[in-house]
Amino acid sequence: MSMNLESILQNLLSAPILFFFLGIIAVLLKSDLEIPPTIAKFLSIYLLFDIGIKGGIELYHSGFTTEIGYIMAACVLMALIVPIVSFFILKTKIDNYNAGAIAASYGSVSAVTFATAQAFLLNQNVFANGYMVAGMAIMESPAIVVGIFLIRHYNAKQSIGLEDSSHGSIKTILKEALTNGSIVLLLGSLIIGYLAGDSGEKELHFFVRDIFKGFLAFYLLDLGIIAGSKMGSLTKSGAFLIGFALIIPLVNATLGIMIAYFIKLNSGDALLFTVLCASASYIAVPAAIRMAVPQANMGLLLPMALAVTFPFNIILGIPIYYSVINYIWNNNSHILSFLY
Amino acid sequence: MSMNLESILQNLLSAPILFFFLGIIAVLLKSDLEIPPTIAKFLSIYLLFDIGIKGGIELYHSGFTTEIGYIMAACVLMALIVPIVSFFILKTKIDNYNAGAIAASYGSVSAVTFATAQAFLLNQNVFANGYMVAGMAIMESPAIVVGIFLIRHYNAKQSIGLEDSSHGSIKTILKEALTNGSIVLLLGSLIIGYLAGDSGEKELHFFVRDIFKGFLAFYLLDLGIIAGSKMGSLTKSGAFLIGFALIIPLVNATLGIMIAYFIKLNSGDALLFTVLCASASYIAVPAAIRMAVPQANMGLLLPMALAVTFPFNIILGIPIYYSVINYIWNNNSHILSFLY
Amino acid sequence: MSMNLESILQNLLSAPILFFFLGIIAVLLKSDLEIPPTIAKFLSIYLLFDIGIKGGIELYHSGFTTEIGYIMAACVLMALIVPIVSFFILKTKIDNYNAGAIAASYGSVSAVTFATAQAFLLNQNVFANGYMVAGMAIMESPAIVVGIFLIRHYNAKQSIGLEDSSHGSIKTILKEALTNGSIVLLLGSLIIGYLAGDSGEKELHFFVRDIFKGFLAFYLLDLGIIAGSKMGSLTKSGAFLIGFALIIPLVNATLGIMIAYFIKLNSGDALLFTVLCASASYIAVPAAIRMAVPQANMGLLLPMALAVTFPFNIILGIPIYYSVINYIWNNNSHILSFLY
Amino acid sequence: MLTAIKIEIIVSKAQSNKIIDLLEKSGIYEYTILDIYKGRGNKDGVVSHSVNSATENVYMFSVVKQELKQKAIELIYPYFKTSGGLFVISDVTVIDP
Amino acid sequence: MLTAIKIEIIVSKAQSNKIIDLLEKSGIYEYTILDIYKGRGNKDGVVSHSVNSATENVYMFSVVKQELKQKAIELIYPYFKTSGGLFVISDVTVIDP
Amino acid sequence: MLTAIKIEIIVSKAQSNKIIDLLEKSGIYEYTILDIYKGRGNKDGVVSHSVNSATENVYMFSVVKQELKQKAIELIYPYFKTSGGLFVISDVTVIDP
Ligand SMILES: Nc1ncnc2c1ncn2[C@@H]1O[C@H](COP(=O)(O)O)[C@@H](O)[C@H]1O
Ligand SMILES: Nc1ncnc2c1ncn2[C@@H]1O[C@H](COP(=O)(O)O)[C@@H](O)[C@H]1O
Ligand SMILES: Nc1ncnc2c1ncn2[C@@H]1O[C@H](COP(=O)(O)O)[C@@H](O)[C@H]1O
Ligand code: NA
Ligand code: NA
Ligand code: NA
Repeated sequence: MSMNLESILQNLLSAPILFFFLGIIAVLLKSDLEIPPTIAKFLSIYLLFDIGIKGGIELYHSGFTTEIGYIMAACVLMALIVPIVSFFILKTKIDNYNAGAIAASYGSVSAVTFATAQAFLLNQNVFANGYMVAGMAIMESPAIVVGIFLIRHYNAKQSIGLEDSSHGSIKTILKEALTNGSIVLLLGSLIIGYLAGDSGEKELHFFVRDIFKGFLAFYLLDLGIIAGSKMGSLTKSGAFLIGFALIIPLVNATLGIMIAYFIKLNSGDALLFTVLCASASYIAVPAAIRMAVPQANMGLLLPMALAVTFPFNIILGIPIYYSVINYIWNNNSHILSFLY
Repeated sequence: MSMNLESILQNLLSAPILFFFLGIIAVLLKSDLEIPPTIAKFLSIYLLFDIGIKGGIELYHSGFTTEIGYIMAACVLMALIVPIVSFFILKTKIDNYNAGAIAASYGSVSAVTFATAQAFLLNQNVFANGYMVAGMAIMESPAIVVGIFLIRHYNAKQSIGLEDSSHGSIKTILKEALTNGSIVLLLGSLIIGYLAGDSGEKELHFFVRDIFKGFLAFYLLDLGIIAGSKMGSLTKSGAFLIGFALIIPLVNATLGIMIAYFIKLNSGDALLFTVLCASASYIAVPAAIRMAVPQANMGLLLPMALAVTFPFNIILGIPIYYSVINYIWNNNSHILSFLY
Repeated sequence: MSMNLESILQNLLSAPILFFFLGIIAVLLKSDLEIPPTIAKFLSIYLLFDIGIKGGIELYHSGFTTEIGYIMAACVLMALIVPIVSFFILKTKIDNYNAGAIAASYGSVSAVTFATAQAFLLNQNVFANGYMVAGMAIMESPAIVVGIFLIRHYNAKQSIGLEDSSHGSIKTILKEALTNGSIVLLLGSLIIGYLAGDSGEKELHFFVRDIFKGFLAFYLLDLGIIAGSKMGSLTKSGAFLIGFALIIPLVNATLGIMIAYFIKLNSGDALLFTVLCASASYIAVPAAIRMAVPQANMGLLLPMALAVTFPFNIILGIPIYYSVINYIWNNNSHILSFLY
Repeated sequence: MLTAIKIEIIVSKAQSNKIIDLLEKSGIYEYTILDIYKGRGNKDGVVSHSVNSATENVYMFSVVKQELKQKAIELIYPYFKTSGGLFVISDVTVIDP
Repeated sequence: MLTAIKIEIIVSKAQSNKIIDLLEKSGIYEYTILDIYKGRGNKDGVVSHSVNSATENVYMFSVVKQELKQKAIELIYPYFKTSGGLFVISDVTVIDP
Repeated sequence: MLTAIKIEIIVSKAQSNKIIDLLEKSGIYEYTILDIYKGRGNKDGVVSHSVNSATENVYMFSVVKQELKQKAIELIYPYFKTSGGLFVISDVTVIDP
């Protein structure tokens, strides 16, 4: 696994990752460097547009294979398992509200982490299928519903008679989770990429391929600044939550790699799937949770997802996961043979 | 005219148009998808810049032909006829203020509709001349002045002795109409494209050509969201105004095609000219009218232009107009031979 | 020196410069044309990113030569001389606060002027080294510290016993000057470009090279509007300051050319160095001064830097400086032989 | 000239439509919403920054007739019992007739 | 410490320069303008959204000496008779000397 | 229902962190900051426009308990002696409990 170190280093030296570091350094220097919020929002819209269109065009070329069914099932499975497991781990130390909120965040996905993994594969010339993007869309919401459901269930148990002050019925929450702007844009772009096919490729490839890395670099610079400024408030989270934010990605990635191996994904798809499992949402899910469960403390959740798990995944996680996948896939993997 | 259906379908499946639909769908799903307003403004600035530069560069190559004089005259003509005719149709059912405001909007043009028609021609590999952009610039303002003049004229008739509370002298209004930001930018970019010529093409072609479709897609997504959210308030407008918003583009397009045939435009130029006639302004003109005629109700005008005429034109209008043009131009057009 | 006029004309007809004029014209026409502030900020961030990355990649290719040491020394030298000389000239007519503030601004640099000079060299197919970007980064801050130091020194002299109400210790000011967002971004991008090297070039060249001129044109349009709207308030500055704003760039450019010749820069590098000497900061330095020396009047400083020196440099300065450099460099320059 | 009440509210951007609904239920149809760049409240002591939609808030205000005040408070108050943010009123004089 | 008047105005962005002129005619040279994200008034019941410049409004305020109030009202009031928007005043205490 | 003080401050964006520090020193931890599009004060009579960071200002406000008012004024007032901008207070009623 000597490739491990080399690929970590190569990842570290890719321009977008370096801009993430620059963002953190700017905060440490107390610099006033700032990406205007509106631009940051544009970048996140661009990223979903980009991921969706590229996925749709690839789907147009590959067509629907039987593999897709397995992958989608795997995505749903992980979107349910991860928040449930997380919730029970978290509940041992923190209250139900925050346990559910954090569980929901880790059960969902981070689009930038996904895009960074795509950029990593691009640099390594490894192919991944377009339908992984559909998997990402599928994994975005279920965890929100699971998280809120768990909170209510355990609150009802504990405090019978006490009003539950979290907002909205499960149905409303489900509806809101599914019509979330980022899902609509991602799925919409995926379908549009598929429908537009070759002509879409011709029309948009400069926009979605050639300038992609530049916008990704900008976005990571912005996230570096945000992550850096959240690091200070990590102290509030305490050792348990910081540890959780560091270890749970590894646990979820391991699960992800096993499932990917079991359903025989190629190594590119396997990395993307693993990254979906290992990443945590720091925009869509917290926003939804904040509305439905005002008792959840964003001061705990956001620094974990943004200042620990996200940097870990893009800096070390991606090359490590890929090295492991590569090793197993190339060695006919006696390691995971028990899966059959 | 079997090409008709096919070209409609092809237009429907182009990525930018599909993003327009996505915007509408997002509103129907009550999704919170939103393009930040500042980004939307940037997109509209980019579009004018893009249209202007490309037009100027083409003008640099084609030089000034005698055709240009005819086209400019035709543009001025239509910019006067359309608002006058519209005003008298509208006046039968609604008050002068709103009749004048709506007439002004339909007498002017929509830059995105124009850009969508350009993208359509690009996909069909049909050439259009750069000076059509000058036509667009010319058609932007006169209708504002005509509309306000008609309002004042008929108000004075009706209510002699009563103060006319609309703001500003015709001279001020004319001045403001001509120095409107979008005209200055469009004409400026056109002239710059012309002056910069080949070196401008070299310097800017990635910016104005290669990434154009991506920004157009974004802009149409935004307009889809706006159109979708205005659809609800269409009820206020009533059947008459909705009917007007659907039928008047066809009427104006028919006039436009006849004139284009008469002055012997090539089919690409004919489409662009037709689209200028058939489209309605939903930014520059309403903004000017709102200042000069505060009595006009934006709640009537904007949904008509944005939620009826604009979608109609970009989805069905453009391919229909082009099929008709194509049919007539290719059949030596005995149909329009009476024009000679 | 017939090349002089031709190259001025060619510069005038380059699209970005023409957009600067369009901005001024828009203001003269009292048009409401406006680039949204957030977009303007994005453009200034993009520009630093772009300059930094390109410089870093070139540095990666050229490696560190002995020349670099000389250049950096020359940059530091000019960043100290220019504000000191300027201060004493200014002090003859205006108060210390404003003399120091203006001196600081002229001792520092303008990134857009630098980028415009790069675009000029690109159009002329003249090579310049990446490390000139490092020179720009180095010249940004020292003048701030020099300016503030001079203000305090001369205020203390004049008004012993009177409290000095300028804010912050020299140490704080130095710290703030060095961690200024634009320096962090510029230096950071330079280092990232260097570290990412060839792969960075591959990843980012569409973003930093192909669309560069488009964004530059937009930015100059914005600066044209700002410069235009500041021209009105030039009257407040009076003939002395306007004269200063016109003549000091020539003085500094002359000094710059002499030093460039002395340390044997190639003609491209010589132009960039000269432009660094001749340009004045209108964002970073005024922002820093406004915090540290609230007594300084932005109503004097900004119009000078933005509405006189900046237009002068990009329109006439760059081609003139380059013609002179070209003439001297090609004629083995008996003119400057006294330097040896 | 008319003495009126200015209601000022800070909520998450995502919730602003719910507050608009509640205002309408109280008979208030006029409002203005501004983007907040950055803020801090006492709920989680978190710095809400418009850069992350998850913590983005808006500042809304409505100038309303005094009669409408009571109803609005009754309907909107419960919302703020759990949700942080800000809800204040003050007196203003309307010049617009 | 000085009791002063805060004038608050909402107009279309395009009209803001006219209001600035009127303020200056009343002797008021200080003002602050903020962008409005979205709003609704009673004129056409239209939701004005900053996404379309045609309906974009701004929120202006000026803190002025009490003596300047009357003149400002006289000059600016007529504007609002036909044009929608908002025009209110209230009392504030200026700490800045 | 609680009578409270609204502190409104305009400073350069770059200085806003210093003001936050001063507020915290006065025991005030809640605040809201909005971007200013454009403004003009009496310092240099300059039109500050958000387009140039050098002149960009922000509008901050804090709703605070009356007890905190005096301390805040004492700490923040000196800042405004040299620096232009705006510093006003007024009365509001807090509905949020
Ligand atoms: N007392 C206050 N004064 C000014 N703004 C406040 C105050 N309390 C809350 N806010 C604003 O409301 C937002 C949400 O508050 P919270 O829900 O407590 O985090 C904060 O980010 C501030 O912008
Ligand atoms: N009573 C009010 N309270 C708050 N904002 C208002 C009020 N009336 C009008 N506005 C604002 O003024 C804008 C224009 O109002 P109108 O001209 O009536 O459409 C609206 O979009 C609101 O932002
Ligand atoms: N009396 C006032 N009313 C409203 N805004 C003010 C006032 N005085 C100052 N400002 C704001 O504070 C900013 C800075 O003022 P100054 O430092 O005097 O240039 C101005 O650009 C305005 O936005
Ligand atoms: Na996950
Ligand atoms: Na028309
Ligand atoms: Na300089």
